[in-house]
Amino acid sequence: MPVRVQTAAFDAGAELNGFSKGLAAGAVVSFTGIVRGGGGMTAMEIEHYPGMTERALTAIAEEASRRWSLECALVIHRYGLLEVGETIMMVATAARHRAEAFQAADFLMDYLKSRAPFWKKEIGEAGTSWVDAKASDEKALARW
Amino acid sequence: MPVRVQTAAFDAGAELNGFSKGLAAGAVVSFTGIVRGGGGMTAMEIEHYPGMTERALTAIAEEASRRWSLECALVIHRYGLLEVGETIMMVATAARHRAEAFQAADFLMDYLKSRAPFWKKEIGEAGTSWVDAKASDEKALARW
Amino acid sequence: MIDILYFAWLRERIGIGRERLETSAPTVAALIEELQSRSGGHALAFADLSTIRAAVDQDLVELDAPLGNAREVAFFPPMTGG
Amino acid sequence: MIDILYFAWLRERIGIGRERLETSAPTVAALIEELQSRSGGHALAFADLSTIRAAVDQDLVELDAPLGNAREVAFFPPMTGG
Repeated sequence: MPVRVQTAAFDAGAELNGFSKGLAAGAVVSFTGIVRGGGGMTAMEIEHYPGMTERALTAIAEEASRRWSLECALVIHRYGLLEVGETIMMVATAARHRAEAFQAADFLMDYLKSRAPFWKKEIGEAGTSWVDAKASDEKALARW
Repeated sequence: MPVRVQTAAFDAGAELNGFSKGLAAGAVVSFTGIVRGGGGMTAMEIEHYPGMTERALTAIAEEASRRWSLECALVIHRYGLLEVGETIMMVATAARHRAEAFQAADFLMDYLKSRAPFWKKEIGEAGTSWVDAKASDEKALARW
Repeated sequence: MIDILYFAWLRERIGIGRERLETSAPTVAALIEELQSRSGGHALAFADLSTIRAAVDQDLVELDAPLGNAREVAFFPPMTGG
Repeated sequence: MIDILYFAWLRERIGIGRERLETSAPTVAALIEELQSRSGGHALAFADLSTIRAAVDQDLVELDAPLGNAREVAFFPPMTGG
Protein backbone atom coordinates (compact mmCIF):
# COMPACT_ATOMS: atom_id res chain seq x y z
CA MET A 1 0.00 0.00 0.00
CA PRO A 2 2.34 2.77 -1.16
CA VAL A 3 1.78 6.17 0.45
CA ARG A 4 3.72 9.23 -0.64
CA VAL A 5 3.73 12.75 0.81
CA GLN A 6 5.74 15.20 -1.25
CA THR A 7 6.09 18.78 -2.45
CA ALA A 8 7.12 17.80 -5.96
CA ALA A 9 4.58 17.73 -8.77
CA PHE A 10 3.69 14.27 -10.05
CA ASP A 11 2.26 12.95 -13.30
CA ALA A 12 -1.14 11.42 -12.45
CA GLY A 13 -1.33 9.58 -15.78
CA ALA A 14 2.11 8.04 -15.36
CA GLU A 15 1.20 7.06 -11.79
CA LEU A 16 -2.02 5.43 -12.99
CA ASN A 17 -0.14 3.46 -15.64
CA GLY A 18 2.56 2.40 -13.18
CA PHE A 19 -0.08 1.36 -10.67
CA SER A 20 -2.05 -0.67 -13.26
CA LYS A 21 0.95 -2.44 -14.75
CA GLY A 22 1.04 -6.17 -14.17
CA LEU A 23 -2.06 -6.19 -11.96
CA ALA A 24 -4.08 -9.39 -11.78
CA ALA A 25 -7.09 -7.25 -10.81
CA GLY A 26 -9.63 -6.30 -13.45
CA ALA A 27 -10.82 -3.00 -11.99
CA VAL A 28 -8.82 0.16 -11.25
CA VAL A 29 -10.38 3.34 -9.87
CA SER A 30 -8.49 6.59 -9.47
CA PHE A 31 -9.35 9.92 -7.93
CA THR A 32 -7.37 13.05 -8.74
CA GLY A 33 -7.78 16.34 -6.89
CA ILE A 34 -6.92 19.49 -8.79
CA VAL A 35 -6.55 23.06 -7.47
CA ARG A 36 -9.76 24.77 -8.57
CA GLY A 37 -9.66 28.39 -9.67
CA GLY A 38 -12.40 30.99 -9.39
CA GLY A 39 -13.35 33.59 -6.80
CA GLY A 40 -10.07 35.46 -7.31
CA MET A 41 -8.02 32.52 -6.06
CA THR A 42 -4.56 32.31 -7.57
CA ALA A 43 -2.85 29.55 -5.60
CA MET A 44 -3.15 27.21 -2.65
CA GLU A 45 -0.78 26.42 0.17
CA ILE A 46 -1.03 23.07 1.89
CA GLU A 47 0.43 22.56 5.35
CA HIS A 48 0.82 19.12 6.86
CA TYR A 49 2.15 17.39 9.97
CA PRO A 50 5.32 15.54 8.94
CA GLY A 51 5.46 12.09 10.47
CA MET A 52 1.82 11.91 11.42
CA THR A 53 0.72 12.42 7.82
CA GLU A 54 2.42 9.27 6.50
CA ARG A 55 1.21 7.38 9.55
CA ALA A 56 -2.41 8.49 9.10
CA LEU A 57 -2.44 7.79 5.36
CA THR A 58 -0.94 4.34 5.88
CA ALA A 59 -3.52 3.55 8.55
CA ILE A 60 -6.36 4.68 6.24
CA ALA A 61 -5.00 2.61 3.34
CA GLU A 62 -4.66 -0.42 5.61
CA GLU A 63 -8.22 0.02 6.86
CA ALA A 64 -9.44 0.11 3.24
CA SER A 65 -7.55 -3.13 2.55
CA ARG A 66 -9.20 -4.76 5.55
CA ARG A 67 -12.68 -3.77 4.43
CA TRP A 68 -12.36 -4.62 0.73
CA SER A 69 -10.40 -7.24 -1.22
CA LEU A 70 -7.93 -4.87 -2.76
CA GLU A 71 -5.00 -6.06 -4.75
CA CYS A 72 -3.31 -2.71 -4.29
CA ALA A 73 -3.92 0.89 -3.22
CA LEU A 74 -1.93 4.06 -3.79
CA VAL A 75 -2.08 7.45 -2.07
CA ILE A 76 -0.03 10.47 -3.16
CA HIS A 77 -0.57 13.86 -1.49
CA ARG A 78 1.39 17.04 -2.07
CA TYR A 79 2.02 19.91 0.32
CA GLY A 80 3.49 23.40 -0.10
CA LEU A 81 2.53 25.97 -2.70
CA LEU A 82 0.33 24.85 -5.63
CA GLU A 83 -0.93 26.91 -8.55
CA VAL A 84 -4.48 26.72 -9.91
CA GLY A 85 -4.74 23.67 -12.19
CA GLU A 86 -2.01 21.70 -10.42
CA THR A 87 -2.71 18.20 -9.17
CA ILE A 88 -2.95 18.16 -5.36
CA MET A 89 -3.29 14.44 -4.73
CA MET A 90 -4.47 11.13 -6.06
CA VAL A 91 -5.66 7.79 -4.79
CA ALA A 92 -5.91 4.60 -6.81
CA THR A 93 -7.40 1.23 -5.93
CA ALA A 94 -7.25 -2.10 -7.74
CA ALA A 95 -9.65 -4.97 -7.13
CA ARG A 96 -11.14 -7.95 -8.87
CA HIS A 97 -14.57 -6.36 -9.05
CA ARG A 98 -15.49 -2.78 -9.80
CA ALA A 99 -17.76 -2.27 -6.79
CA GLU A 100 -14.85 -2.91 -4.42
CA ALA A 101 -12.49 -0.63 -6.30
CA PHE A 102 -15.09 2.17 -6.34
CA GLN A 103 -16.05 1.83 -2.69
CA ALA A 104 -12.47 1.64 -1.46
CA ALA A 105 -11.45 4.76 -3.42
CA ASP A 106 -14.51 6.63 -2.15
CA PHE A 107 -13.69 5.54 1.42
CA LEU A 108 -10.03 6.54 1.09
CA MET A 109 -11.06 10.00 -0.08
CA ASP A 110 -13.56 10.52 2.73
CA TYR A 111 -11.03 9.56 5.40
CA LEU A 112 -8.17 11.39 3.81
CA LYS A 113 -10.29 14.59 3.63
CA SER A 114 -11.10 14.69 7.32
CA ARG A 115 -8.61 12.44 9.12
CA ALA A 116 -5.23 13.06 7.50
CA PRO A 117 -3.39 16.11 8.88
CA PHE A 118 -3.48 18.47 5.91
CA TRP A 119 -4.70 22.06 5.97
CA LYS A 120 -5.43 24.13 2.89
CA LYS A 121 -4.99 27.87 2.65
CA GLU A 122 -6.32 29.76 -0.34
CA ILE A 123 -4.16 32.53 -1.70
CA GLY A 124 -6.03 35.14 -3.70
CA GLU A 125 -5.91 38.71 -4.91
CA ALA A 126 -7.62 39.82 -1.70
CA GLY A 127 -5.31 37.95 0.70
CA THR A 128 -5.16 34.48 2.19
CA SER A 129 -7.66 32.38 4.09
CA TRP A 130 -7.69 28.92 5.62
CA VAL A 131 -10.22 26.60 4.02
CA ASP A 132 -12.97 25.65 6.48
CA ALA A 133 -13.76 21.99 6.99
CA LYS A 134 -17.18 21.18 5.54
CA ALA A 135 -19.94 19.59 7.57
CA SER A 136 -20.67 17.45 4.50
CA ASP A 137 -17.18 15.94 4.70
CA GLU A 138 -17.66 14.95 8.32
CA LYS A 139 -21.08 13.54 7.44
CA ALA A 140 -19.60 11.52 4.57
CA LEU A 141 -17.58 9.51 7.11
CA ALA A 142 -20.76 8.22 8.71
CA ARG A 143 -21.44 6.20 5.55
CA TRP A 144 -18.66 3.69 6.31
CA MET B 1 -19.01 14.08 -23.69
CA PRO B 2 -16.46 12.27 -25.85
CA VAL B 3 -17.23 8.60 -26.54
CA ARG B 4 -14.81 6.40 -28.47
CA VAL B 5 -15.21 2.80 -29.63
CA GLN B 6 -12.06 1.37 -31.12
CA THR B 7 -9.92 -1.74 -31.63
CA ALA B 8 -6.63 0.11 -31.06
CA ALA B 9 -4.94 0.00 -27.68
CA PHE B 10 -4.94 3.30 -25.78
CA ASP B 11 -2.79 4.76 -23.02
CA ALA B 12 -5.08 5.18 -19.97
CA GLY B 13 -2.58 7.49 -18.22
CA ALA B 14 -2.25 9.77 -21.25
CA GLU B 15 -6.05 9.81 -21.59
CA LEU B 16 -6.42 10.74 -17.91
CA ASN B 17 -3.93 13.57 -18.28
CA GLY B 18 -5.56 14.84 -21.48
CA PHE B 19 -8.97 14.70 -19.80
CA SER B 20 -7.78 16.57 -16.69
CA LYS B 21 -5.93 19.30 -18.55
CA GLY B 22 -7.41 22.76 -18.20
CA LEU B 23 -10.40 21.58 -16.19
CA ALA B 24 -12.06 24.05 -13.85
CA ALA B 25 -13.35 21.06 -11.86
CA GLY B 26 -11.54 19.98 -8.73
CA ALA B 27 -12.39 16.27 -8.78
CA VAL B 28 -11.59 13.68 -11.44
CA VAL B 29 -12.53 10.00 -11.11
CA SER B 30 -11.43 7.34 -13.55
CA PHE B 31 -12.24 3.67 -13.94
CA THR B 32 -10.06 1.37 -16.00
CA GLY B 33 -11.01 -2.19 -16.90
CA ILE B 34 -8.19 -4.64 -17.54
CA VAL B 35 -8.35 -8.17 -19.00
CA ARG B 36 -7.94 -10.41 -15.98
CA GLY B 37 -6.00 -13.65 -16.31
CA GLY B 38 -6.46 -16.85 -14.35
CA GLY B 39 -8.43 -20.04 -14.94
CA GLY B 40 -6.42 -20.89 -18.05
CA MET B 41 -7.63 -17.79 -19.86
CA THR B 42 -5.18 -16.41 -22.40
CA ALA B 43 -7.16 -13.72 -24.22
CA MET B 44 -10.54 -12.10 -24.63
CA GLU B 45 -12.53 -11.23 -27.71
CA ILE B 46 -15.05 -8.43 -27.55
CA GLU B 47 -17.85 -8.19 -30.09
CA HIS B 48 -20.01 -5.10 -30.41
CA TYR B 49 -22.84 -3.66 -32.48
CA PRO B 50 -21.36 -0.90 -34.64
CA GLY B 51 -23.60 2.13 -34.72
CA MET B 52 -25.69 1.19 -31.75
CA THR B 53 -22.64 1.08 -29.48
CA GLU B 54 -21.72 4.73 -29.97
CA ARG B 55 -25.38 5.68 -29.68
CA ALA B 56 -25.86 3.76 -26.42
CA LEU B 57 -22.65 5.10 -24.86
CA THR B 58 -23.52 8.67 -25.81
CA ALA B 59 -27.01 8.27 -24.31
CA ILE B 60 -25.53 6.88 -21.07
CA ALA B 61 -22.99 9.73 -20.84
CA GLU B 62 -25.74 12.29 -21.47
CA GLU B 63 -27.92 10.72 -18.79
CA ALA B 64 -24.99 10.97 -16.34
CA SER B 65 -24.61 14.65 -17.22
CA ARG B 66 -28.28 15.25 -16.56
CA ARG B 67 -28.12 13.59 -13.14
CA TRP B 68 -24.89 15.15 -11.88
CA SER B 69 -23.16 18.49 -12.45
CA LEU B 70 -20.33 17.15 -14.55
CA GLU B 71 -17.88 19.41 -16.25
CA CYS B 72 -16.89 16.57 -18.55
CA ALA B 73 -17.12 12.81 -19.04
CA LEU B 74 -15.13 10.42 -21.20
CA VAL B 75 -15.85 6.85 -22.32
CA ILE B 76 -13.42 4.70 -24.31
CA HIS B 77 -14.22 1.05 -25.05
CA ARG B 78 -12.24 -1.37 -27.18
CA TYR B 79 -13.46 -4.37 -29.17
CA GLY B 80 -11.69 -7.20 -30.96
CA LEU B 81 -8.97 -9.43 -29.56
CA LEU B 82 -7.32 -8.41 -26.25
CA GLU B 83 -4.53 -10.17 -24.38
CA VAL B 84 -4.51 -10.67 -20.61
CA GLY B 85 -3.30 -7.44 -18.98
CA GLU B 86 -4.53 -5.17 -21.77
CA THR B 87 -6.83 -2.25 -20.99
CA ILE B 88 -10.38 -2.94 -22.18
CA MET B 89 -12.00 0.36 -21.45
CA MET B 90 -12.05 3.45 -19.30
CA VAL B 91 -14.46 6.08 -18.10
CA ALA B 92 -13.54 9.42 -16.54
CA THR B 93 -15.69 12.08 -14.93
CA ALA B 94 -14.87 15.59 -13.78
CA ALA B 95 -16.95 17.58 -11.31
CA ARG B 96 -16.62 20.34 -8.79
CA HIS B 97 -17.17 17.96 -5.87
CA ARG B 98 -15.84 14.47 -5.40
CA ALA B 99 -19.20 12.85 -4.57
CA GLU B 100 -20.57 13.81 -7.97
CA ALA B 101 -17.50 12.59 -9.83
CA PHE B 102 -17.58 9.25 -7.95
CA GLN B 103 -21.31 8.68 -8.39
CA ALA B 104 -21.31 9.58 -12.07
CA ALA B 105 -18.39 7.23 -12.82
CA ASP B 106 -20.05 4.43 -10.85
CA PHE B 107 -23.31 5.03 -12.73
CA LEU B 108 -21.57 5.10 -16.12
CA MET B 109 -19.93 1.75 -15.35
CA ASP B 110 -23.16 0.10 -14.23
CA TYR B 111 -25.02 1.19 -17.35
CA LEU B 112 -22.16 0.48 -19.69
CA LYS B 113 -21.85 -3.07 -18.28
CA SER B 114 -25.46 -4.05 -18.94
CA ARG B 115 -26.87 -1.60 -21.47
CA ALA B 116 -24.13 -1.02 -24.05
CA PRO B 117 -23.99 -3.70 -26.79
CA PHE B 118 -20.70 -5.43 -26.02
CA TRP B 119 -20.22 -9.17 -25.57
CA LYS B 120 -17.12 -10.75 -24.10
CA LYS B 121 -15.77 -14.15 -25.09
CA GLU B 122 -13.00 -15.74 -23.09
CA ILE B 123 -10.33 -17.58 -25.02
CA GLY B 124 -8.46 -20.18 -23.03
CA GLU B 125 -6.37 -23.30 -23.31
CA ALA B 126 -9.55 -25.39 -23.18
CA GLY B 127 -11.47 -23.45 -25.84
CA THR B 128 -13.68 -20.38 -25.91
CA SER B 129 -16.78 -19.38 -23.99
CA TRP B 130 -19.07 -16.38 -23.93
CA VAL B 131 -19.06 -14.54 -20.61
CA ASP B 132 -22.43 -14.79 -18.87
CA ALA B 133 -24.10 -11.61 -17.70
CA LYS B 134 -24.12 -11.47 -13.91
CA ALA B 135 -27.28 -11.03 -11.87
CA SER B 136 -25.27 -8.65 -9.66
CA ASP B 137 -24.72 -6.33 -12.65
CA GLU B 138 -28.42 -6.16 -13.40
CA LYS B 139 -29.09 -5.56 -9.71
CA ALA B 140 -26.54 -2.75 -9.62
CA LEU B 141 -28.71 -0.76 -12.04
CA ALA B 142 -31.53 -0.66 -9.53
CA ARG B 143 -29.42 1.65 -7.35
CA TRP B 144 -29.87 4.60 -9.71
CA MET C 1 -37.73 -5.66 -46.16
CA ILE C 2 -36.11 -5.67 -42.79
CA ASP C 3 -32.50 -6.29 -41.71
CA ILE C 4 -32.08 -8.83 -38.92
CA LEU C 5 -28.76 -8.80 -37.04
CA TYR C 6 -27.42 -11.44 -34.67
CA PHE C 7 -24.60 -11.03 -32.16
CA ALA C 8 -22.44 -13.22 -29.91
CA TRP C 9 -23.74 -16.78 -29.44
CA LEU C 10 -26.94 -16.04 -31.35
CA ARG C 11 -24.79 -15.28 -34.39
CA GLU C 12 -22.75 -18.43 -33.81
CA ARG C 13 -25.79 -20.69 -33.42
CA ILE C 14 -27.57 -19.26 -36.46
CA GLY C 15 -24.35 -19.28 -38.47
CA ILE C 16 -24.79 -15.81 -39.97
CA GLY C 17 -24.57 -12.29 -38.55
CA ARG C 18 -27.22 -10.72 -40.75
CA GLU C 19 -30.14 -11.61 -42.97
CA ARG C 20 -32.78 -9.63 -44.80
CA LEU C 21 -36.40 -10.67 -44.99
CA GLU C 22 -39.98 -9.67 -45.62
CA THR C 23 -42.21 -9.84 -42.56
CA SER C 24 -45.60 -8.68 -41.44
CA ALA C 25 -44.96 -9.53 -37.79
CA PRO C 26 -46.51 -6.79 -35.64
CA THR C 27 -44.09 -7.21 -32.71
CA VAL C 28 -40.56 -8.31 -31.95
CA ALA C 29 -41.95 -11.45 -30.29
CA ALA C 30 -43.96 -12.31 -33.41
CA LEU C 31 -40.84 -11.82 -35.52
CA ILE C 32 -38.96 -14.21 -33.24
CA GLU C 33 -41.67 -16.84 -33.79
CA GLU C 34 -41.21 -16.52 -37.55
CA LEU C 35 -37.43 -16.72 -37.20
CA GLN C 36 -37.55 -19.86 -34.99
CA SER C 37 -38.90 -21.90 -37.93
CA ARG C 38 -36.23 -20.80 -40.43
CA SER C 39 -33.61 -23.40 -39.41
CA GLY C 40 -32.43 -25.65 -36.62
CA GLY C 41 -29.83 -23.03 -35.77
CA HIS C 42 -32.52 -20.35 -35.46
CA ALA C 43 -34.62 -22.63 -33.26
CA LEU C 44 -31.62 -23.31 -31.02
CA ALA C 45 -30.69 -19.63 -30.82
CA PHE C 46 -34.20 -18.61 -29.81
CA ALA C 47 -34.90 -21.63 -27.56
CA ASP C 48 -34.87 -19.65 -24.30
CA LEU C 49 -36.34 -16.17 -24.68
CA SER C 50 -35.25 -15.15 -21.19
CA THR C 51 -31.69 -14.92 -22.56
CA ILE C 52 -32.66 -12.84 -25.61
CA ARG C 53 -32.35 -9.08 -25.81
CA ALA C 54 -33.53 -7.05 -28.80
CA ALA C 55 -32.96 -3.64 -30.34
CA VAL C 56 -35.20 -2.00 -32.92
CA ASP C 57 -33.38 0.53 -35.08
CA GLN C 58 -30.57 0.48 -32.50
CA ASP C 59 -32.73 1.19 -29.45
CA LEU C 60 -33.11 -1.49 -26.78
CA VAL C 61 -36.71 -2.70 -26.54
CA GLU C 62 -38.77 -5.28 -24.68
CA LEU C 63 -39.76 -8.35 -26.70
CA ASP C 64 -43.39 -7.26 -26.82
CA ALA C 65 -42.46 -3.98 -28.53
CA PRO C 66 -44.18 -3.20 -31.84
CA LEU C 67 -42.06 -3.49 -34.98
CA GLY C 68 -43.67 -0.49 -36.69
CA ASN C 69 -41.62 0.57 -39.69
CA ALA C 70 -38.40 -0.84 -38.29
CA ARG C 71 -35.58 -1.13 -40.78
CA GLU C 72 -33.18 -3.01 -38.51
CA VAL C 73 -33.86 -5.45 -35.69
CA ALA C 74 -30.99 -6.96 -33.70
CA PHE C 75 -30.98 -9.96 -31.37
CA PHE C 76 -28.30 -10.73 -28.82
CA PRO C 77 -27.65 -12.15 -25.35
CA PRO C 78 -27.53 -9.91 -22.25
CA MET C 79 -24.65 -7.48 -22.66
CA THR C 80 -21.32 -7.95 -20.91
CA GLY C 81 -19.31 -4.80 -21.57
CA GLY C 82 -17.06 -2.85 -19.24
CA MET D 1 9.21 17.74 29.04
CA ILE D 2 6.66 17.58 26.28
CA ASP D 3 6.72 18.93 22.72
CA ILE D 4 3.66 20.96 21.74
CA LEU D 5 3.03 21.48 18.02
CA TYR D 6 0.63 23.93 16.36
CA PHE D 7 -0.62 23.85 12.80
CA ALA D 8 -2.53 26.09 10.37
CA TRP D 9 -4.31 29.05 12.03
CA LEU D 10 -3.42 27.84 15.53
CA ARG D 11 0.23 28.21 14.57
CA GLU D 12 -0.43 31.65 13.08
CA ARG D 13 -2.37 32.91 16.11
CA ILE D 14 0.17 31.61 18.59
CA GLY D 15 3.05 32.82 16.45
CA ILE D 16 5.17 29.68 16.79
CA GLY D 17 4.87 26.16 15.41
CA ARG D 18 6.41 24.36 18.35
CA GLU D 19 7.24 24.80 21.99
CA ARG D 20 8.57 22.58 24.74
CA LEU D 21 7.31 22.63 28.29
CA GLU D 22 6.98 20.84 31.60
CA THR D 23 3.42 19.86 32.50
CA SER D 24 1.61 17.68 34.95
CA ALA D 25 -1.73 18.00 33.13
CA PRO D 26 -3.50 14.64 33.23
CA THR D 27 -5.50 15.15 30.01
CA VAL D 28 -5.30 17.01 26.72
CA ALA D 29 -8.08 19.32 27.92
CA ALA D 30 -6.13 20.15 31.10
CA LEU D 31 -3.06 20.89 28.97
CA ILE D 32 -5.14 23.26 26.82
CA GLU D 33 -6.22 25.12 29.98
CA GLU D 34 -2.56 25.60 30.91
CA LEU D 35 -1.69 26.74 27.40
CA GLN D 36 -4.55 29.29 27.25
CA SER D 37 -2.87 31.38 29.94
CA ARG D 38 0.56 31.48 28.28
CA SER D 39 -0.17 34.45 25.98
CA GLY D 40 -2.93 36.42 24.25
CA GLY D 41 -2.17 34.44 21.09
CA HIS D 42 -2.63 31.16 22.93
CA ALA D 43 -5.89 32.39 24.44
CA LEU D 44 -7.15 33.42 20.99
CA ALA D 45 -6.07 30.15 19.37
CA PHE D 46 -7.85 28.08 22.01
CA ALA D 47 -10.90 30.36 22.35
CA ASP D 48 -13.35 27.91 20.73
CA LEU D 49 -12.58 24.31 21.58
CA SER D 50 -15.13 23.00 19.06
CA THR D 51 -12.67 23.98 16.33
CA ILE D 52 -9.67 22.29 17.98
CA ARG D 53 -8.43 18.83 17.07
CA ALA D 54 -5.56 17.12 18.90
CA ALA D 55 -3.08 14.32 18.35
CA VAL D 56 -1.04 12.62 21.06
CA ASP D 57 2.16 11.08 19.76
CA GLN D 58 0.72 11.42 16.25
CA ASP D 59 -2.56 9.65 16.92
CA LEU D 60 -5.81 11.61 16.74
CA VAL D 61 -7.51 11.75 20.15
CA GLU D 62 -10.55 13.33 21.77
CA LEU D 63 -9.83 16.34 23.99
CA ASP D 64 -10.63 14.37 27.15
CA ALA D 65 -7.94 11.80 26.33
CA PRO D 66 -5.26 11.18 29.02
CA LEU D 67 -1.79 12.57 28.35
CA GLY D 68 0.01 9.59 29.86
CA ASN D 69 3.69 9.65 28.95
CA ALA D 70 3.09 11.61 25.77
CA ARG D 71 6.20 13.05 24.20
CA GLU D 72 4.44 15.08 21.52
CA VAL D 73 1.02 16.73 21.52
CA ALA D 74 -0.25 18.56 18.44
CA PHE D 75 -3.14 21.00 18.10
CA PHE D 76 -4.78 21.99 14.83
CA PRO D 77 -8.10 22.91 13.18
CA PRO D 78 -10.30 20.29 11.50
CA MET D 79 -8.36 18.81 8.62
CA THR D 80 -8.98 19.82 5.02
CA GLY D 81 -6.91 17.47 2.89
CA GLY D 82 -7.76 15.80 -0.39
